[in-house]
Amino acid sequence: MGVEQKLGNMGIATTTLEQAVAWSRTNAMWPMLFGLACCAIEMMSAQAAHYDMSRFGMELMRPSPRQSDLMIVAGRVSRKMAPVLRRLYDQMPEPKWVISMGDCASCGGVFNNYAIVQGVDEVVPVDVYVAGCPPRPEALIHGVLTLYEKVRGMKFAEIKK
Amino acid sequence: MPDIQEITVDDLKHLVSERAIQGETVLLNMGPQHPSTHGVLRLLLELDGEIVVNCIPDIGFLHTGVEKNMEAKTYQKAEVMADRLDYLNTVGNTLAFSLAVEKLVDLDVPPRAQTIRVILAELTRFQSHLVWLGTSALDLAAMSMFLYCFREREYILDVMEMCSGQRMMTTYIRPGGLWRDVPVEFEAAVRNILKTFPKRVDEYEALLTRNPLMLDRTYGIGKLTGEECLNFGVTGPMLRASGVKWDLRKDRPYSGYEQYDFKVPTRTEGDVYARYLVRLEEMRQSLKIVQQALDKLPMGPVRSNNHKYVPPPRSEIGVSMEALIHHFKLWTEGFEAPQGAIYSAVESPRGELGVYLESDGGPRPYRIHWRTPSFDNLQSLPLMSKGVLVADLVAIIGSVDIVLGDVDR
Amino acid sequence: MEKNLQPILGMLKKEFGGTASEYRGDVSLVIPSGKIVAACQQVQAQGFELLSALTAVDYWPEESPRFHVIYQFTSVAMNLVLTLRVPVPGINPSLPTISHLYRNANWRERELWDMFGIIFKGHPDLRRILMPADWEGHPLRKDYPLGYEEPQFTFNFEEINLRKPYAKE
Amino acid sequence: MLLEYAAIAAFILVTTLIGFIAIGLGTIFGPKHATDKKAMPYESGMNPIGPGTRRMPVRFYLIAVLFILFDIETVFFLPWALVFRQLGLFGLAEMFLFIAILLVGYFYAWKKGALEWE
Repeated sequence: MGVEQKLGNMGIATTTLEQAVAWSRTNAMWPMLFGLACCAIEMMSAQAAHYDMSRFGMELMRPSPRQSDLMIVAGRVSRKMAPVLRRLYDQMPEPKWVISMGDCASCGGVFNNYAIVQGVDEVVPVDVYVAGCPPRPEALIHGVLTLYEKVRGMKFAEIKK
Repeated sequence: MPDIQEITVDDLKHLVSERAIQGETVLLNMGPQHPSTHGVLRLLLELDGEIVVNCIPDIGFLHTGVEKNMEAKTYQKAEVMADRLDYLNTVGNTLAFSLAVEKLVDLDVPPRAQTIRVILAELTRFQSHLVWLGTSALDLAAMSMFLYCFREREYILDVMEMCSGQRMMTTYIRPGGLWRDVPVEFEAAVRNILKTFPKRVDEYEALLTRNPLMLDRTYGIGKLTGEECLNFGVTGPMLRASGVKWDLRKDRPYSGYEQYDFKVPTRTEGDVYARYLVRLEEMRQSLKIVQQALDKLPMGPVRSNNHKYVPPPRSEIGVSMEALIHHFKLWTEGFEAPQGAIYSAVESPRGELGVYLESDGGPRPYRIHWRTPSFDNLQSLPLMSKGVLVADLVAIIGSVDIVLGDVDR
Repeated sequence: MEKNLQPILGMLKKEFGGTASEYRGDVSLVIPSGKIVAACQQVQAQGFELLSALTAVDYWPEESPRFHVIYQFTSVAMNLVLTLRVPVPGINPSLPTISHLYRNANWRERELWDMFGIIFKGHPDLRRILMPADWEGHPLRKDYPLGYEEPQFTFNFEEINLRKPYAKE
Repeated sequence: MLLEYAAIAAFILVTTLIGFIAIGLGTIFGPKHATDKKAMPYESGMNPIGPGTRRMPVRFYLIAVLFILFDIETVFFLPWALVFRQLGLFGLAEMFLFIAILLVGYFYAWKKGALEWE
C-alpha cells in the first residue's frame, strides 16, 4: 500500500484506514470475465438474477484484466491455455486475488492426463479454492465470502512492499 | 511454464492475404479471453478497418484429452467424463455414450427408462437453447434476455437435481437404463414447466423476433447454403436453417423417438436470423415431446435385468449369490465388451453427436472418438465471416452456438 | 444392412477391391490406402454428401498396418451410413488428403496429424490444431504415456508439496 | 448578478475537486508494482502481431467528427431547455431553425454515404 510505504505503522490511524480500505475493496470487487469450461456456466448462473453475485459487490464481470480485481478461474486449464492465463494474471493491476473455482482448476479434477494443468496453483498464486464439479452457485458465493474475510484480515504491515 | 509462442506474419503467410504481409491490413487477436467468443476460442482476424478480410480460428485452448483419458478407464468410469464434453448438453452426452455401449454389447433398455431418457434429453435441449439465446442476445446488447433465460433455466436444473442430485453433470443415464427411478415430485415439476414455459417462449418471441434492432443485426448476415453446410459437415439447427431437413431424431430414431410426433423446423435463408427462428421453434417442439412422453410414461423397471452388464439392485445382493458376484465383478473390474467397432449418433442441440467406439474385448474402450458437432460447425466460420463487419462477426459466432468443450474435447 | 446400400457396396467392392464386413448393423469396407481418394470421390458421387466422422485407431504392437483411418459417410438424401477403413503402416504413416472433396476433412486431418502423426499429403495447412504448436509427440498414440500425476491426498501431502511447482508471485 | 456567477464557480470548483481527489487518492494510496509484463498491450491474452501504431483507415476519423458535430448540437439544447419557457414561441422557432440547419448537414452526410462503413 502506498501510505504504508511512506508512513509506517501508526497504530490507530492505520487501523481505521485499513478498515476503510478493506470496506472499499470488499464491496466493489469486480471479477474478470474468464470462463473456461463447465464452471463458467455455473458462474454465469451465479451472476444471473436467481443467485445474483451482485449482492456481494460483484456487479460487473469486466472482460479486460485492466479493470478487474479478482480472477475467477472457472474451468479446466489446458497446457495451451496456461501461458495465456499467466499473461492475463500479470496484466491485472495490483490488489488482485484469484479464486480457483471447481475441481479441475483446483487439482485437475476428473481429468488426470497430459492435457490439463493439475491445479492452477502451478500457474497463478491462488487465494481461495472452491470445491465442486461444477460447484453450485452458493458454493461459489461462499468462496467469495471467504475471500472477503481474507481481504478484511489484511494488515498493512505484512503487505509486500 | 512455457511462454506464449511469438507468431509473426510470415509463418501465417499461406493463410493471410498478401495485403497483410505488406502491413496494409491489421492482424488482430480476438483471442481466448473475449466476451463474445463464448469460451476460449481464438480468432486471428485480418482486419481492413472494420471489415474482416480473413478469419483464422485457432482452437485447442480447452483440449482436455478426453479420448485418451477414456481409454484408461472402464466403461462405467469413462461415462463420468462424457458429461464434461459438451457441458450444455450433459444428459445428451451420457445418452450418446450409453446408446453406443448398449449397441456394442447388445443390451436392452426397458421402455420406462427410454421414455425418461427422452424427457431429460429434451429438457436439456431446451436448457441448452436457453443459454444460447441468453448469451447471443447479450452479445447483440439485449441484456435483459440473459437474465430471463437463466431464470427459466433454474427450473430445469431443479428437475435435474431432483432426479440425480447434481444440477448439470447428472450422469443419470447409464448403459442399460437409468441410475435409479425418478422421484415422486418429478411429474409435478415437469408439469409445472410444461404449463409456464410456452408463455415464456412467447415473451422472448415478442421481445426479439420483430425487433428492428435484432433484424438489422441478424437478417442476411452469415449466409450458408445447404450444399456448403453439408460440405462443411455442418449439422443441427444450422443445417436445418439452410433448408436441409435432417434431424437424427426423425431420420435415424433412437431411444423411442419414433413414437412422438413433432415438427422438424427448417428455414431456407440460412442466415443468423433463420438460425434464431429454427432454434426458437425447436424449443417449442421439445416441450411438445416432453408433454407426449410424460403423458405416456409407462410403469416398470428402469434398468435392464441383464446383470452381466448392469449392476443388480441393492436389495437383491443380500439375497442371491449371483447378484453379489455380478455386483462385485462389475464394480471392481467392469464388464468385458465383445470385440468390434460401432458408430452411433444422437441429435444434440448443436448437431450430430456421434460416438465411434471400438473394443478389443477388454473392460476398457480400446478407442473412443467423439464426433462433436461444434468442431465441424466452427469450420464454416471463416467462410461466413468473409467481408463482414466485426460487429456482425459477433452475431455470427453467437448463431453458430459453439461450446468449446465440444470443439476441443 | 439397408437394402439400397447393397448395390453401392457391391459397386465399391468391385471397383476398389475392399473386403466388406457388417457388425451390429454398421457396414464397413476396408480399402487399400492408394485408392482412398478415388473411393471418396465415388462415394460422394453416389450421394453421400456428409463426411460425418474421420478418425483413426492405433493398433500399436502390430507394426505393419499400425493405424486404421476410418471415414464415416452419411447420405442425407438416401438416409444411409457407410464406413471406409484404410490400413496405414506405422513407419512415417501418410495418406493423400480429401479436404478438396469434403471441406470438414481439413480440420479433421489436422487433428489426426496432431494426435496420431499421420501426414496428409496435399493438405493446404497441416499444423497442430489441439496441442500447443511446440508440443513434441502425438498424444493419442498407444505408446504415448497418459501423463498421470499422483493426486495430492492427506497421506502424501508433504512429499508432493515439495516437488509441486507452485507459481511464484 | 455576481451571486449567480459565484454559484457556477463553486459548481465548477467542486466538480474538478472531486475529480482530482478520486484520482489523487488512487495514485497516493495505490500500490505500484510496474512489471514489464503488465506494461505489455492487452490483446485477449495473446501477443500482438505487428506494430501497434499504424495507418488507420479514414472512416474512423469521419465517424468521430460526425459524432462530435451532433454532440455539440445537443450541448446547445441544455441552456435552451432551462429558459425556453421565458423565451416563449420565439425560442421554440429559433431552436427549430437551428435543428433544421443541422438536419440539412445530417442528410447531406447520409446521402454522401458517410454513415455506411464501406
